[in-house]
Amino acid sequence: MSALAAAEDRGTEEMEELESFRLRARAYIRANLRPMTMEELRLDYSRNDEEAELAGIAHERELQRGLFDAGLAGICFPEAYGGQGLTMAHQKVFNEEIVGHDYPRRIQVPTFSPCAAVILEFGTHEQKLRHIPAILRGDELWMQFLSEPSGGSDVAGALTTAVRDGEQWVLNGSKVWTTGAWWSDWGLCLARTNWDVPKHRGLTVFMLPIHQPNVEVHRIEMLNGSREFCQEFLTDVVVPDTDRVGEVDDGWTVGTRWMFHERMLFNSPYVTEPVGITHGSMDAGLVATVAREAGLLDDTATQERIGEARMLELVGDALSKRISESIATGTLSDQAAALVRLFKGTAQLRVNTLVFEAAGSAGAAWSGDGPSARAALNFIMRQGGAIGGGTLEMARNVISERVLAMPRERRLDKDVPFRDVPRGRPNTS
Amino acid sequence: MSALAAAEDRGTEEMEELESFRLRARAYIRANLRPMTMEELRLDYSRNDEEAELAGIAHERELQRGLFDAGLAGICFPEAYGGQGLTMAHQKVFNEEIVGHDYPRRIQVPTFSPCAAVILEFGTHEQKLRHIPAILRGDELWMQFLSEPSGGSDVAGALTTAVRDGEQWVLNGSKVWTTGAWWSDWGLCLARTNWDVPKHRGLTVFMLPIHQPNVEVHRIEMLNGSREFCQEFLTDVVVPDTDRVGEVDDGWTVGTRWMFHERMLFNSPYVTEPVGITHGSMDAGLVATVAREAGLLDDTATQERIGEARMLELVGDALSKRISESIATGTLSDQAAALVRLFKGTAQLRVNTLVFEAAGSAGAAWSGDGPSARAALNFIMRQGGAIGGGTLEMARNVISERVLAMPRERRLDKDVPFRDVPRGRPNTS
Amino acid sequence: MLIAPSEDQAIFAETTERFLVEQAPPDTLRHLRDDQAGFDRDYWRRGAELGWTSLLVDESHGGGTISGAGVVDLSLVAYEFGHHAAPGPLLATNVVAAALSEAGAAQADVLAALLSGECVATWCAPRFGERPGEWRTDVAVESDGDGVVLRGTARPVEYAAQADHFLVSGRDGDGLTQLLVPASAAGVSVEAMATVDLSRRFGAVTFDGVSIAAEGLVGARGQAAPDAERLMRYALSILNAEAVGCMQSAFDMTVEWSFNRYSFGRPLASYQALKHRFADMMTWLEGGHAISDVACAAVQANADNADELTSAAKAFIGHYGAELIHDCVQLHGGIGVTFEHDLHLYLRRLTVNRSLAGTPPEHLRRIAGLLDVRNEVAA
Amino acid sequence: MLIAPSEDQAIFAETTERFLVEQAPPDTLRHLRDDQAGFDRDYWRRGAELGWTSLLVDESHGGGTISGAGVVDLSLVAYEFGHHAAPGPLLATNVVAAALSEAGAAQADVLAALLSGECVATWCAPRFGERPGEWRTDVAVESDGDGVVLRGTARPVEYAAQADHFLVSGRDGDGLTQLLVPASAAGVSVEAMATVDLSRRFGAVTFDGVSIAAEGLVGARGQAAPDAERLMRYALSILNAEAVGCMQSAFDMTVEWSFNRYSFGRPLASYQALKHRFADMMTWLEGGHAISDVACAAVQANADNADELTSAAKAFIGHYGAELIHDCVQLHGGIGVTFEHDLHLYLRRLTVNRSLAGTPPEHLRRIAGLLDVRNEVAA
Repeated sequence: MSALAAAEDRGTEEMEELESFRLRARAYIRANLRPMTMEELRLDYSRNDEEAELAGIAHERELQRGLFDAGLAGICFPEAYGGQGLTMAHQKVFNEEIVGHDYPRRIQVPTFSPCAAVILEFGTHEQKLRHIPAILRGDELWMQFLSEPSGGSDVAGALTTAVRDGEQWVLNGSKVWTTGAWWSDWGLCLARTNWDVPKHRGLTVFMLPIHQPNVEVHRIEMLNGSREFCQEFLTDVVVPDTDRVGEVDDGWTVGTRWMFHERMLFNSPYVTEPVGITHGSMDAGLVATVAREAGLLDDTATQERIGEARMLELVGDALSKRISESIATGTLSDQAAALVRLFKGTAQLRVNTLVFEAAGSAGAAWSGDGPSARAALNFIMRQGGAIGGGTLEMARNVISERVLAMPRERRLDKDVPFRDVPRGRPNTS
Repeated sequence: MSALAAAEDRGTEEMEELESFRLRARAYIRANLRPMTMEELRLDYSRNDEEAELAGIAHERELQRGLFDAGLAGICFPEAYGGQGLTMAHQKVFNEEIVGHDYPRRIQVPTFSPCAAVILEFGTHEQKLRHIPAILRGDELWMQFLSEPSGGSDVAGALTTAVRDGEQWVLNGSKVWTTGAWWSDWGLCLARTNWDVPKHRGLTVFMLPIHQPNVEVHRIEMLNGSREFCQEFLTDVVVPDTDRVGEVDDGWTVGTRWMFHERMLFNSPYVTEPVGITHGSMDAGLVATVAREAGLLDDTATQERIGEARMLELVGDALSKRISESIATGTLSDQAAALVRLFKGTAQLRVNTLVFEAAGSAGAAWSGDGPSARAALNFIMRQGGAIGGGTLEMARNVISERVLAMPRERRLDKDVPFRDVPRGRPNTS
Repeated sequence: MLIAPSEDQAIFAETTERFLVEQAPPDTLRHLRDDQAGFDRDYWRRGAELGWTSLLVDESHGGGTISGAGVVDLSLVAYEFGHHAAPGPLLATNVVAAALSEAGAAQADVLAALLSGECVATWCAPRFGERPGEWRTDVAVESDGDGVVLRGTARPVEYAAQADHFLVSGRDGDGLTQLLVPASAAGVSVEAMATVDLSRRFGAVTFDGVSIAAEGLVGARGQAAPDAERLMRYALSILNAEAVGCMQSAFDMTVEWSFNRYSFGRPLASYQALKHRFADMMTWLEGGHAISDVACAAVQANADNADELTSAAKAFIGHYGAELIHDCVQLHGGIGVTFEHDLHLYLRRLTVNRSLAGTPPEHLRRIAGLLDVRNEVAA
Repeated sequence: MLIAPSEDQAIFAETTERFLVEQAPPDTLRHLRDDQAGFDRDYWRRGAELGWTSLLVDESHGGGTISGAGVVDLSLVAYEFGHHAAPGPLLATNVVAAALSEAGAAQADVLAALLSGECVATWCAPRFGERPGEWRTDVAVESDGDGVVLRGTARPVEYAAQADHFLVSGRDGDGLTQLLVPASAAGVSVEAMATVDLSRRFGAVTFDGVSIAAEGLVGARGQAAPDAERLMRYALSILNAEAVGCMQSAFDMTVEWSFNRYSFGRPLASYQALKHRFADMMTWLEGGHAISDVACAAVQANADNADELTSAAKAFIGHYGAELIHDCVQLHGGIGVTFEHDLHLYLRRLTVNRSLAGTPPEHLRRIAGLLDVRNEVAA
């Protein structure tokens, strides 16, 4: 049931007016959530302070519980499952009022969307009753068990296998690129249940608790030292059939909507997102900071670098706004979001390079923990933002094929049983 | 017959020693060919001075005749056809001695190679007797009738059609991108003789005089004002079967070698090429010249632009040398020449852009005919060098598929009669 | 261009587009290369009737907008100008008309003639100085009795040889002074300059001791730096919107071409290497639209970040616009670099816009300068 | 690397490569992150036995080359160092050994210990000045009785905390003076600096009134600018060849990956958009090889254009090398940005080389400066 439908269900006459909702939200926020700047709100995973991260998570669970108790959690979720049954407009009001205050940042995505959104759309009544209120109370944090080491951009090519055994399923395989699986509670998992049909027709979605002996969570170290991502190894994980989401072998119907909710990201009606917050800010200002340290601020080449970084940031923001509006007004399909993805991903690369160039010789070696250190680490990690969240190559495919309607790439994984799809170089020895 | 084979035919005992050849060449050159700087030798087609160009051509014919009479023309062509029957080593000596002197620049390529080279390789004895001495005397200037308006990078997709009529053929169609067809004598023409077989199996090569009523030569104006290229319209052009080169429908056997000779370009044993001359020089020095005019020479950003242009030029030269040596020693196949093509084509684009950036506001409007004018015209014509002589896209295909052995692109023009190959968007109206 | 123009704006833009399609098709543009003026006076008068000249002029002075946001409305016309590489002194006339209107309908007769399209004026603009708010010009204004005298040369000046009046922003002591100088004034001479655009004309205007009476002043002496700032914003808004129009035309032509042109039995649009370049181009195109619109809106609102946004737009569109059209040329192959093709009409227009009123590198430095000023203010 | 090394050169390079494959495999390199020195002294002694330290030293001083062209031979070792991201003070030791040898075996005992690998030295190098031939340094040399006293800090200094001796190029009036300073001298202190390379170590070396007797001088006082020029050429030759080795490793790994990795039922190598990027990468790689070799040959020959070529090589390899390896990371996807993968070993090495001894932008300006000087000479 969509957020809109939920609201209509209830009938508009009983729905809380926007202005009264605004005042109620404002009062709660001012009384309970401490003021925080955008800078403070930005998550920095490169610190690797495990204790601080766990404390942060515990704190966010409390904040979420407070919102739940105050009738401000799950604004667009149905009342039947603990939500407020209000509209996207109410969520927008909340997004305006929350600006400049602490809020449960980490558990918006992927817990509320896509995970809760998918459960709301495809779960049984029992499943929803069990999980949605728990999610809205901050009791359950969810992760997407979607990408696989073998899969790259091809999420529907999942090799993690679920085999039916009476009223339960046994899962084996590996998932990767889950943020903070080590402190999360549940995973929404795409698995292959049929190898004898074409790729998209043999998938099924399951829910499973992460903290169990048969799930081993391994934290991955990235090039900048961050350990935000995890890989999970599933060995004979038993999942009751009642924890299946959607029909058997029909997981791609779920998956398609799952992908949709993922594309919506922070524009989702299920997600709280302070107005004006930027994700993965380009840090264009770092060019000047670093150049000042290097004593290069006066040269015109550095000034061009400072200006270029700021230009890319401004154009990125303008483009983001334009494409959101175009999608909202139906001028462009939601696939056009790939334009923003591509622009910002490319711009981020360039900004990281400009920062590094501005650092001069400090790029080779530096003292202390300041901007120069960030310049160098961001440079070697430069491609991270062009890979995570869908590669720029996939964005280019989407733009050319879905937005410009150019002929699709030839795929050798269509119309053949998945087990016959080539998955690696044939042995030539 | 290859140059080497020609030399061996003759027997090494009678062959002129390299040193005596050098002295003979030097004596003739100093006595007969006036000193010219590299700069003077560079051809500038943007002037569009028709009279001067015709005078230049007439002068080159005379120079070539002088060389012929002195026994210095066609160094690697067999003596039987008016050449000297010497070796590539002799040609290299000549290339060293000619440095700093006038020589017949325009008629090296495509007259001696690929045209004469192809005739030498595939022509009948009679054809060779008729044309090679005439070419070596400077009496016949040849052009390649190869590319077609519809063809782009796909030269084997020729639509120009030759239909047999007894002992002659009737040609209809259009060829394009011939340099100076308006002052040339003969065309080597690839035509389709069979539409009912796959693309490469229905082609035949012909020789035809350009100055005849049924060939209309149209000069094309380029964006920088140059009119060096022509398009030809062939209407019922009659060619006797005796002017066919190679077998009927076997034109691609000829074509493959033709392409090889084209790739060899100035490295061909049939071509005189002063050592150290640069073709389509990158004009890296123009960045500084233009910046000086614009008063921007002192800023570090401009200095980076000057340095970048010079760097690209130096790397281009080093790469060119490395790849030539690698091909010569067999470390790389001759297809690796595409690396130089791609590098220089890309570098040239970049240099033209750097020059234009250095020109500052003079890029919008300028006075006089100086470097700023060149900066602006080179900028709007920037892609010329990335298209002419084979697009950079084709170079990238060659490098990935032929040098790195990556899978070839799927082609829809294989194994089907050429008439059934899709040649344009189906009518959807 | 705007994603959601009002109905009036849409009609306005469409009317202009229809007029340009009819009056300035590609073949006409190619012929304008040999036309000394580059545009026809009657064509210009008819454009003025469509509303091309009134948008920055106050209603009380005979002007008027479509939506109340004149800069935005004008950007719609400019976009169509770029979209069709149209001839005519759109920038020159509008900037001068704005200056006269904002000075309280100074020289009301000239303003009226500009509005009707009877008369053409152009701006001898200053160049950006070292730091934001600073200006350079090679024309000096000195006192001369009750009036002033002008000395120096301005270049490049758009439609210099075609203009009936020059709005001069000249150095006057430490400040700038704005004056309106008739082209017929004694001591004024114009030397033509060359350009790559087929229809636009430029010249160097020399003021060899030109005497101008006090009535020729547009605003107070030495106080015109803020005017220059404002006029420059208008000029940049027009240049940017035009350039985005050029990008759109080139992109559309090339997408169409990629579907129609077959190579090795397949349309170009089926080659992934080219598809990915189209994807890049589309981000640049949409980025160009986005930043141009945002900047025009900021200029209209006289927002604090109007300079930063116009400079970002100018630098982005100048650089990526040229890259986009060049790549369109590349994808067309040989035909794309010939005079008989239409693609270069947009390349020429964009190339000139790119270098006018500050090149992309200059605007990048300006952005850095503006950030610097902001940090100093904050510190 | 050379297209056609001599047989001896080929054997020499191969011996080094075999040694590195065995002694410094990727897992060992990852562990070196936690090793304070970054390399093992015994490993280094064994490398010295293979000839790593003798190539720039005259035979009469105990050195020796493979081919007679020591710089070229050393570039073969450096290439293998980059190819395997190998640890050890290759640059530091060779540059100091060259300086001592060229000064007529000054400090013969130290030179002998460098040659045998018993001892490690490093160069406190000056930085490029405004114009070619000018140098900057923050270490000052002043007279002090018969000897001199040093004051100031040099940074970044490679293997500063591991070195037994520092070769210091210090400012001495209008010129430079070269000295050899024992790490144990009173007043010398080293502060460790951070870097992205896993095995290399850097530090800031402070000379707080360090007194050095006249015997510590390497060459005449105030006359060391040409020495600095020469040593810098050696340093750049090593950095460039190493970086090309990194490019080659990353490229080879990624080509291999593109054949093995399947997406949507096809190998990555079958996607044209990726194929075209491999083509671009291969031109950069071959361009890197070509310019590095040409520059090393010019340094060896002490050619007029040696500075221009080394700078072109440094700028090209620094910029395009980083672009190449970054694109290799991109083509690997997520696994390419993880510590457990090997690709970043080469990225780290190249990134540091890129920024040492002049960043690409600095070298571009140096090329412009050299052109300027040449034009002045010509004029």
